[in-house]
This record gives sequence, structure tokens and C-alpha cells, in this order.
Amino acid sequence: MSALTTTTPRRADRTSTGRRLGELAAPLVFFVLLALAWQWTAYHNRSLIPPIQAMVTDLSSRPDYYLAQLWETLQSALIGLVIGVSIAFALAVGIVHVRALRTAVMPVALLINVTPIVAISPALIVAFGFTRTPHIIVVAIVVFFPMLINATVGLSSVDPQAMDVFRTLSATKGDVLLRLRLPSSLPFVFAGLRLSASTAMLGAIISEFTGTSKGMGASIMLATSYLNLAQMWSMIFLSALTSLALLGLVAVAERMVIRW
Amino acid sequence: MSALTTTTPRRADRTSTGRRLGELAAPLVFFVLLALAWQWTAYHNRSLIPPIQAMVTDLSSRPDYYLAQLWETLQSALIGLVIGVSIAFALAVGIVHVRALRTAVMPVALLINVTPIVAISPALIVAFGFTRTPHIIVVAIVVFFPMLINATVGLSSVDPQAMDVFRTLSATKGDVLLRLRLPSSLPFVFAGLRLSASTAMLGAIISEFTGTSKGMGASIMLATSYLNLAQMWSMIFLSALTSLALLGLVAVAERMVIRW
Amino acid sequence: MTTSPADRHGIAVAVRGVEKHFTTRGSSLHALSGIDLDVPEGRFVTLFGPSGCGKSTLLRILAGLEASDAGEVELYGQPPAAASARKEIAWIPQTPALLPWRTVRENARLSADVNRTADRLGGSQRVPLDPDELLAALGLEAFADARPDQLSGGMRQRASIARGFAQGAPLMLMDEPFSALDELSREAAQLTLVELWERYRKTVVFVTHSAAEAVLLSDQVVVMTPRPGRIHAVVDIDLPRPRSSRLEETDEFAALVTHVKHTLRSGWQAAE
Amino acid sequence: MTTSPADRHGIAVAVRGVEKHFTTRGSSLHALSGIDLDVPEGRFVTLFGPSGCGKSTLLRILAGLEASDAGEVELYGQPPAAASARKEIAWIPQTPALLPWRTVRENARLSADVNRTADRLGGSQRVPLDPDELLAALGLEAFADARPDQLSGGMRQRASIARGFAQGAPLMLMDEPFSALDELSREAAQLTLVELWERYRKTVVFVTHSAAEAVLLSDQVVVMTPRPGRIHAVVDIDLPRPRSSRLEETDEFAALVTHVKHTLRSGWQAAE
Amino acid sequence: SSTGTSSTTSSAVPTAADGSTLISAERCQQNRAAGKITFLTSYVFAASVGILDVVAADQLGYLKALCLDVELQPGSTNAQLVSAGTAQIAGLGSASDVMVARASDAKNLQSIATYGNQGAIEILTMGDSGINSLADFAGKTVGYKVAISAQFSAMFKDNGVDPSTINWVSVGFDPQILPDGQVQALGAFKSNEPNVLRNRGYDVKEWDPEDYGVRSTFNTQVVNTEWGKAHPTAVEDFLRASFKAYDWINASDANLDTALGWAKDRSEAGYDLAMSKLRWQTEVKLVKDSQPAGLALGQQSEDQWKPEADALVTYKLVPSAPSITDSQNNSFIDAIYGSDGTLIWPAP
Ligand SMILES: Nc1ncnc2c1ncn2[C@@H]1O[C@H](COP(=O)(O)OP(=O)(O)OP(=O)(O)O)[C@@H](O)[C@H]1O
Ligand SMILES: Nc1ncnc2c1ncn2[C@@H]1O[C@H](COP(=O)(O)OP(=O)(O)OP(=O)(O)O)[C@@H](O)[C@H]1O
Ligand SMILES: [Mg+2]
Ligand SMILES: [Mg+2]
Repeated sequence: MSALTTTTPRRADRTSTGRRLGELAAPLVFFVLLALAWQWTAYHNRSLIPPIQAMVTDLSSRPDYYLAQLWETLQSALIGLVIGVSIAFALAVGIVHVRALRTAVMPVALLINVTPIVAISPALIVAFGFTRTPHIIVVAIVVFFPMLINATVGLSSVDPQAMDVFRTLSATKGDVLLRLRLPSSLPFVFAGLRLSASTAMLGAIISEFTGTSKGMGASIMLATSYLNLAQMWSMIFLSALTSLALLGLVAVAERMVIRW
Repeated sequence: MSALTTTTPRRADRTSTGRRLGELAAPLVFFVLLALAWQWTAYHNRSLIPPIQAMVTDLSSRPDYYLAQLWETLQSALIGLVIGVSIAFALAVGIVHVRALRTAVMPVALLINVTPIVAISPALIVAFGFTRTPHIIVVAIVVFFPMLINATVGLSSVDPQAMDVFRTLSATKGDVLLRLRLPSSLPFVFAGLRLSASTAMLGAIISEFTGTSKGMGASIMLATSYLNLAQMWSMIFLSALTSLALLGLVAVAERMVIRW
Repeated sequence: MTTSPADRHGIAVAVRGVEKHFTTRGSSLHALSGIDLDVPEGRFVTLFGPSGCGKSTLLRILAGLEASDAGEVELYGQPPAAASARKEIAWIPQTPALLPWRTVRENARLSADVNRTADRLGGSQRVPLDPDELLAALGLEAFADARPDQLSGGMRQRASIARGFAQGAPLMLMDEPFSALDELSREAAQLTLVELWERYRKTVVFVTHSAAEAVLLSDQVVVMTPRPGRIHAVVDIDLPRPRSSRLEETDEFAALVTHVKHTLRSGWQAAE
Repeated sequence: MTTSPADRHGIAVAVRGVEKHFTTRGSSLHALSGIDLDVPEGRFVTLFGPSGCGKSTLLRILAGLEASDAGEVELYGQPPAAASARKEIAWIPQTPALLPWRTVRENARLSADVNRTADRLGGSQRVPLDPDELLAALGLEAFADARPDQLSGGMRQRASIARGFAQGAPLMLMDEPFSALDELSREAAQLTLVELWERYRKTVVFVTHSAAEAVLLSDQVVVMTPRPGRIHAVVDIDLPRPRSSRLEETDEFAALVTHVKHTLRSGWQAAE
Repeated sequence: SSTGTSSTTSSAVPTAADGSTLISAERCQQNRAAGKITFLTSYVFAASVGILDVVAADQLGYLKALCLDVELQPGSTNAQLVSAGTAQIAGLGSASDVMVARASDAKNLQSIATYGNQGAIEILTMGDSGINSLADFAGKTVGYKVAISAQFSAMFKDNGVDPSTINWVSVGFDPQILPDGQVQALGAFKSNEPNVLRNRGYDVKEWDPEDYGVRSTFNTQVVNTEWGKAHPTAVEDFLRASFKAYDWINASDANLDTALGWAKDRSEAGYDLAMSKLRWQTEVKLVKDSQPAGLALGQQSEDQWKPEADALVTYKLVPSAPSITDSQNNSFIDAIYGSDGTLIWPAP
């Protein structure tokens, strides 16, 4: 039996600790490299991007200013997100029940999705004035499409065999919606919510480029015109981190809701 | 046997012609209603949006101007699309082979995806000058993420049983990539391409808001400052239609490539 | 298949001259042709035939899930829709099709939660059963509060059967409920079904392409042949009840299985 | 299972003391325990047992698709990886797993297209067969240029078998290739496999949970029991070859099926 | 808002910081009837004429004391917003902007005051760029903001240089691209970029269209036409308050610093006080140096706008010759000056 080779244990077991360390190390190393490249560029071209410590200094010297702008933008983003996502979901419910609605709504939704919203936002300010409304509308528009698509797919993606059970029971449309379509759609709805959440802050910021003097978008504009690189890039990073936090919240909510 | 009911023929057969007409009519009716609402608003508030005929007149009076701007923007959009999508695909190939790459690249890609690119584009112009390069880069950045995600999922979504066949044949990584992963990924790659194609024009237009005097973005900016609503909204609609055309092209390509 | 006058039950399912065509991308398929069938109340009848012979289509027409092109279907003297509106049809599909967000008990209770207007209609022949009693009978009492994804495939299929029985419908339609199980779990599930059926004596129309399964479970096996789907023959299974696993090892059983298979083969050859 | 000295073939597959545990979310599962097995060259050996007894796991360890925790595996005196590198193992999975973008013929040719370095290695026991000849033998000549999605389930599974045979590997490993087919297509596929095997006489390790299938196809049935997966007994199937559909109706056949089932049941009871 | 908060009730006439009454009860009623007034600055809260003076008028309580409820917003698409009635009063860059807007889709606005009577924009090059005449610009990359000004086109064309031989590129607000070499020339505000770049130690050369015979204006305040007609006293008193504040700022260096502090507060961050001070002083000088004889600050005339109107036609920025009479509504500005050309303060 000497020729029989001893099979090696599964690689996953042998190196699982090493691999886990590697998984943590890889992004860290990558981030450090990116930071170094950033610093090099910042010192190489002073009017391109600020050095990291300039951002840290600015952020820590006036946290309330940053928090105030963040809160302003976050409000528009969250209200717009809730409104846009709700309308999209309601429309999706209509679409899975009324076929004509689908063919009517979808082309328009697609058209809106490929329209440069940033070019429209001045018109919204003309129409709705210097209130929060136009900013909320921009957010609602940008978050609308991903949720519409995902909710429509989700509400349609019921197990056909479970549907047969409901149909032989003569379940009402309300029964089917509440007890079958809705729970079945949740994974898709959360996927849509992730997409929507990642664009909500972007929409709010872009809309704040005009029509307001508050919020992160206005602050970025102001920083651009005064060439305050530290403020501009602190805001950009702050907005990106806020979006990531929103994404994280959606993921947590998903894990709490979908327990099956 | 008189109590036995004659079952009715399938509804789909009976009304298929009627339904098909309905499917065509619904979006038409909806579009007509939208157009009427547009006209009413245009006449109600002259400096909000232009009446439709003003756009038609402007478009038809100087088609070469519009085509020139369109061509300019389309070039940036297409070049950026090809570059962004190629890099994303190449990275996805790397990611499915080197696990550490995934954990390194994904957080950064996610961060870039939630960064307000429109705020970055001035910095790109500072870095790359008044060439097409910064506009191409903006497009490449905005198309990058959807393709990265979809290509990664696609290249990983191989039938595990087919993979077993390849593994027992000691197929090389190149074999697996070329003959299994790549064809398996195509439906996902095209889904990513659809998402990317729908944002390419948007990215190009946003980037043209600064750094150039050519292209649809510059033209929209100009129209905004001269308050030439007909030009502004003609450009907006033209860009949306171009995006839809790009989407259509991707769909055609998909049907030609994926024949199974 | 004619109802014998000696049968003291009424007719639960009456089918006359049912035809069904499917049209996909222009090409038409004759799925069912000239189907005549009577199922007396309280009988276990199995539709047996090769893949594509129209077993599922026929069962779906009985349930009102599919409309026929011609012919007549009557359940207890009324159209399928009327029986369905009174929740008098229990449908047990091929996959367990449990709702993953409900516990096993909640799944078994599904029929009580939907179409509540039916509960107020008079004249129903439905006698809902206690879900917990059924789960216990199916050996699932310990899993009543578990979610379906914590169950094995065989247990899930048993939960699906519990749901069907809990509805208490006089007519149960089952479309290959055991086809996804491995041979050994399948045998266990078959025996459980036999036992339950012998206790509650519902009218059952069961679909399978396993001759052994058809013989083990049924009072009658309806042998169908494809292209177009027709009823070729009806084989009476005169095996004694209650039936058990020991029955499968008898020569009588083996002979009936062979007979059913041969009947099918001869029908097939005749059709070609 | 010991190799009889009278056997003039060598040993194709030698397994000694194989152990396998799976760890998922902390909890460990003992999937295989103390597996010893010799498969002589040119034999058709079937692993038979209930769901979860480790049949697939053992087969995957033989193919080198899974590593064992302890023990030794040797194919033709070398580790599985070496046989695999020379393309000497043909793997036929549970689903046909055809590449949908390739025609049936191109699928059957797959083994020639990948791992081309193996074709230049000397000393291979591999004798690639003509894909078209195999497709013809399997009744697929008319579909050689069709894409898999144009085929029925049974035809796809036959195409998968054609791919396995075309590779010309001396060792074929099959994991329940017929379990997704309905009973009638399944019987046809079994008979086709018997015929092909009797023509080419490869060494086959076949997995099934159908006792009838195991008896119909095999020279030997390895009965496995679960928790942990063990080899409980090896049943020699001394039925004459060539085997045909008529064999299934013989008493000898039925007796062997019952014997195999009983062996399994006794092993299970012993394990509990 | 440190001052002018003495009155909170709607009926009483408010008093100024010193307790004096600035407006009659009847006029106060009329101004209140105008409701909330949104004023849009021409460019953030920069220390420019037409912006800083309005900020000061607000902070000093003049607006409130004149019974005006004014909200100041940093502008964006001002012409559109005023024409649509979303905002009532706004600053625009120059008379040209007013005429172009009226020729396009912002027909519903009129100019009510023009501050500067020479152009405020020019082109900058680096001192050592080797660009020594307008002809040297051919083939060079020139950065502009938002749109190429008619003044620039006129400067080149009037002096025999085809503007289309120049590579115009739209740029942001950072002048650093000029010394960094991304552009060889840069459209700029006389009061801003030259100061900024010189302050950073660069030697820049200025190309002023005025020096090449191109006449223009800078900073006009516009009003929504209908709204102005409906609430003439509100428009008058808005201008009155602004110009009173204008004088107040220029009364002392300390006042200027105070006003700049107010603008800085509204800008939240990045406000460069030193540069802003220079900017204001430069602009005030431009206004003063170009004040036409016989016209008080802000007053406008047909003659004054004529060269710009002609240029717009020449460079086809408008389809036909604009009517200057219709573009201006001088009834408001003329009403706030006495016959001796002094601002009537307080209001009647
Ligand atoms: N909705 C449909 N549209 C088109 N063709 C259909 C449809 N449903 C079934 N068919 C076709 O009708 C025929 C009968 O199908 P059916 O599902 O009733 O067969 P079956 O006997 O249940 O087969 P299996 O044992 O595979 O379930 C098949 O050829 C099938 O392809
Ligand atoms: N990759 C894996 N990770 C964790 N557990 C596994 C894995 N693969 C198999 N198992 C477990 O190991 C045991 C044996 O699995 P295996 O698939 O070998 O059984 P089997 O005999 O092939 O069953 P079946 O007839 O259902 O295919 C099962 O309990 C299974 O859940
Ligand atoms: Mg079926
Ligand atoms: Mg298995």
C-alpha cells in the first residue's frame, strides 16, 4: 500500500485562519497604497486635491458645520428616498395587477431614468421655489427606477406552485398580494432599496448645487468657488461614507426582516 | 349531463388581438396625456419649460448643430464606456481568480460608486487638461461599477456540475475561463452593459458641464445661462433618446450573441 | 370508465369530452383529446403515463387552474370554480411549495387564512382538520414551529400533505408530490399517505409516472398515452386495504405493476 | 470488499480508511467513516444508500473533486490528481450539465478541447472515441447539431453520457445521472447505458438510491448507511449479461432488489 | 440680524435702529402687501456691488424698517427664476445678460438698476506668456466661465482676430489653471482673479475689452415685470435700502469690514476676507470711474446700453435688435433720487 498517497486535508481547513487574515489585510494594504498615492498627488499638485491631514483638520476643527450640512442633506435624501421608493412600490403593485399600466409606465420610467436629472433640477426650483421640495423631488426621481424594476420583478416572482395552491383556494387578490406576493418580493425589494439608498445622497447633493445655500451640495459648490479643497473633498468623502452607512442600514434591516 | 358546464376557451386566445392593441394603446394614451400636461405647463409658465413645437422647430432648424454636439458627447460616452467596461471586466476576471483582489477592490469600487462624480470632474480637468480625457474618465468611472458587479457575479455563476466536469479533466484556468466562465457570464455581462450604457451618456453630459465648449453638456450649460429653453430641453430629450438607442443596441447585440 | 351502479357513493369528478391544445410561438400542440372520466366519491384514482402525456394538464383542468378548449368538467355537480370558491379542492403540487416565511404550523393553516368569505358560505362539504393533529400524524409535531428551510426534503413534502389534509376538502388533487424525493424517503412518504387516506377517505386524483407508486396507492389506475394525451385504459387495483410496505414484496403486487406497465406500453405502441 | 485472486484485471480504484467531516457554521458532520473499497478494472460497481449517506462525497473524493480528511485513495496506482491530469477520469454528473452554447456534438467533444497538455503525455490508458459514433449509438445522430435547449430531458442526459464515453477514460464516475428523469425515460436510459458499457467495458463507479437501478446495471452493489457514512455490505449481482428489459420481470431480479433493500434496512437498523 | 428687529407685529410701522421711523404707515402697508421677496445674488455672497450692499441693507435692518420681507439666496439660473416669478429681484452680470434673457425665454423681467458703466470682465494671461497682442491669441486655449462673453468676441473681432481661431474651453472658478498652464488665457473678473493670482505671487497681464473700444456695463438688478408693476413701492424701497447700505459700507473701512463679516457668516466657509475686501474696493472704483455725468448710482439710460445691444446683434447672440426701452424700467430708480440727485432717505 506504499504507493497509495495520503490525501491532503481540505485546503480551506488548513489555511482558514491565514485566509481570514489575508482577507482583512488585502483591503487594508490597498487602502494604504491609495492613501499614499493620494498624498503624493496632493503634494505634487496643490490645487488638485488636498492632503489627507488638511481634510482631517478641517473636519475636526468645525464638526458642527459638517454635521449641520450632513443633516440638511440627509433629511432631503431620506424623505426623498421614502417618497420615491413608496411611489415606485405602489406603482409596481399596480403593474403586476393591471397589464396596461406596465406598458404605459415602463417606457416613461425608462426615459426618466436616462434623463440627466442635474439638468432638470433648475426647472424644479423654478417650479417649487427655494424650499426643500425640489431637492426631495430630485431624490425621489433618482431612487424611483431601481425600486420600480426590482419591486415589479419581485412581486411577479412568486413560486408558481404556491400560486396554484392560492388559486385553487380562490384566494382574493388581497390574499395573494399580502400573503404571497409581498413576502416573496422582499429579497428583490431590498435589492432595489440597496440601489436606491446608494443614489439617494448623490441625488440630494446634486440637487443642492442650485437653489439652496444649505446642505452638502451647496457647501461643495461654495468650496469650489472659493477653491477650498479641504472642505470640498471632506464633504465628498463624508457623503460617500454616509451612503455606505445607509447601505449598511438597509443590509441590517434586510437581515432583520428576511429571517427565512 | 345538463348540469355540466361548458368550460370557456382560454382567455388569452379569445382576446389576444384585443390585448395586443391594448398594450400598444396604453403607452400611447399615457404619452399623449403627458404631452398635454407638458404643453399646459409650458403655456402656463413660459420660463419653466418650452412648448413641444419650440423644441421641434429648434431641432429642425439647425440639425447639424444638434448632431455635432451629439456626436461629440457620444464619442466620449462610447470611448469611456468601452474603457470602463473593459477595466471592470478585467478586474472581475482577476477577482474570481484571486480572492484577495475581491476584498481589496470591492470596498473601493463601492466607495467610488457612492461618490458624487459631478463634484470630482473639475479636479479631473485640472489633472488632465482640456482634452477629451477627463470626460472619458468620468464616463469610465460611472459605467465601471455595474459592470464590475455583474461581471463578477456572472463569472462566478457557473453551473457547479459543469465545473466538476472541467475539474476532473484537469482543465487549465484558461480553459475554464474561456470555455466555461466567459460564456456563462454573458447574460450577466449584458445586464451590466445595459446598466452601464444607460449611464454613459449621463456621465458624459455631466462631465461636459465644465472643461469644454463642445458637446451636449456644454450646450445645456450654455442654454441654461442664455435661458434658451428650447435648446436646453431638446438636448435633454436628445440625450435621453440616445441613451435609449444605446440600450436598444445592447439588446440587439445580446440577442445576436446569446443564441442559446 | 363507467360508474358501476353498485357503487353507493356519488360521482365526485365527472369529465366529458375534454380537449386541450397549447399554442406556443405559432405551433399548436394537442395536449388532451376526448377525455372522459368519472371518479366516484371516496376513491383514490391515479393518472399514470409517460412525461408529456397530459396528466398535469388534466389535473389542472379539474382544479380550474387551466381552461379546456372543449368538453365539460363537473365537481359534485358544479363547475370547478364553484368548488374552488368554497375551498372544496385541496391542491398538492409537485414541489412542497411551502411559504418559507411561515412556520410549518402556519403553512398547514394556510387554507384558513385565505378566502375567508368561503367560510361563511353554507352547504360546504369541507371539514377542516386540526393542523397539529395532522402534523403529529405525519411525524412533524417537533417541527411545527420550525421554518421550512430547516426541514429535509421529505419532511417538507409531508408538511405540504398536512396542509392539503388540514383544508378538509372532500376532493384532493395531487400532482406527483413525491417525484423529487429519493427512493427511500419516497417509500416512507407513500406509506404515510396511504395511512392518512385510509383514515380520512377523501376523493383523491393522484398523478405519477411510477407504476409501483400507482399500484401501491390506488383503487384505480388511469393509464394515459401521449400525442395527443388520451386515456388508454383503466386498471382496477383490487389489493386489500389497509396496505403496508409488506404488500410491495408480494407477487400479486409485482404482477399488477408489470400489468400496468404493459398496459402503458401496448397503448404507446398502438398510438405509434 | 476484497479483490479475488482469480480476477485477472488489476485494481482500478483502491480506497483505504477514508474519513470525511464537513464543518458548517461551527457544527461538524461526520460524512464518511472508515471507507475501504477496491474496484477491479472493468467492473461496474454501484454505491447505493439513502440520501445523505455520503455517496456523492465518496465519489467526489475518488474524482479528486473533494479532499478526504484521512485515508488514502489511488486510481491505477496513483493519486486522483494524476489520473485527472491525464484525463483518465470521466465524470458524469447528476444533471446533464451540458454547455448550452455548444451544440450536442461540440459538447460531446469537450474533453478534447480542454487540458491539451494531457494529450501529449505518454502512457495514457485513454482511448478517445468518435463523438459521432457515440451520438449514433445513443440515438442522437439527428440532434448532433442542435443546442441542448432543443432537447428533452432524457436526450440531454444521453448527450451527457456520450460526452463521458467520448473522453475514452478507463474510469467513469457517475453520480445519479438518471435521477431527474421520469420512470419511463429512466428505464430507457438505463438500458442504453448497459448496452454501451457492455460494448466498451470501462471501470464504472455509479451512484444511485434506486435498488432496481443498482441491480440492473451493476456487477456489485456497495450498500452504504448514514450518520456517519459507512460501507455496510457489498452485494454481488450475478445476473447474466447482456442484460435487457426482460430481465426486470424475472423473479431472480426481483429477489435481488428485495435483498439489496433488506441489506440496506438491516444496516440502517444496526446503525440506529 | 443684530439690528432692525424692533417691530414684530405686522400692523405697526417698524423703526430703524436709532428709533426713527423710515416709512409712512400707508407705504408700509403697500410694501407688506408685496409679501415675501426672494432676492438672488449674481454670484454667491461675493463682495461684489449689488450683493454686499443688499446683504448690508438686510443686516442693518433697512429692509425690515422699510416693511420689506426679503430673503437672500445665492443665485443660479437667476433670469429664469425671476421671469418665472419664483424669485422677485435678482442680480445679473450685465446689461447684455438682461437683453439676452429677454430675447430668449425670460421675457418677464426688466432691469431696474445698473451699477457699473464699464465692463467688469477681462482676459488674463501670464506676464511671461509671450502673448503680446490680440493676434497672439490665435490657436491658444482660453478658459471662460459658463458662456463666452460678447465683450470678448467683440474685442477680438473689432481688432481683426477671428474668435473662432481661439480654443475656448469652459472652466470652473479656480484661476490656478492659468499659472499651471492648463489654459494660456483666462476670462476673469477685474475685481477678483488678478488680485488672487497676484496675491499668490504670479505676474499676470490684463486684457480689458474697454481698452479695445468695447463698451459695456456690469451688475444690473432685475425685477419680475408683473410683480414690479404690482408693487412699485417695494421695488423702490429695495433699491433705496441697497444704495443707502452701499454708502454706509463705503463710509468707513470699519463698516466695510463689518459688512464683509456678514457676507462671510452667510458663506459659512472659505470666505477670504482680504481678497474680498480688495474685490469690493476694486468694483467700487470701477463704478465710480465710469459713472456717467448726470446719472446717480444705479441709474441707467438707453445710451448707456446701446453699445452692448449693438454687439449682441453683431455677434448674433440675439435674433433681432433688442428694445432697450422695454428692457429697462427706470421708474423705480428715478423715484428714489431727488431732483438734486441725492438718495431720498428715509422713504416717503
Ligand atoms: N402552458 C403550456 N404551454 C404550452 N405547452 C404546454 C403547457 N403546459 C403543458 N404543455 C405541453 O403539454 C403537454 C402535456 O403537458 P403536461 O405537463 O400535462 O404533461 P405531464 O403528463 O404532466 O408530464 P410530466 O410527467 O412531465 O409532468 C406537454 O407536451 C407539454 O409540453
Ligand atoms: N460541501 C458540503 N458542506 C457541508 N456538508 C456537506 C457538503 N456536502 C455534503 N455535505 C453533507 O454530507 C452528507 C453526505 O452528503 P452527500 O451529498 O455525499 O450524500 P448523498 O449520499 O450523495 O445524498 P443524496 O442521495 O441526497 O445525493 C450530507 O449530510 C450532506 O448534507
Ligand atoms: Mg406533470
Ligand atoms: Mg448525492
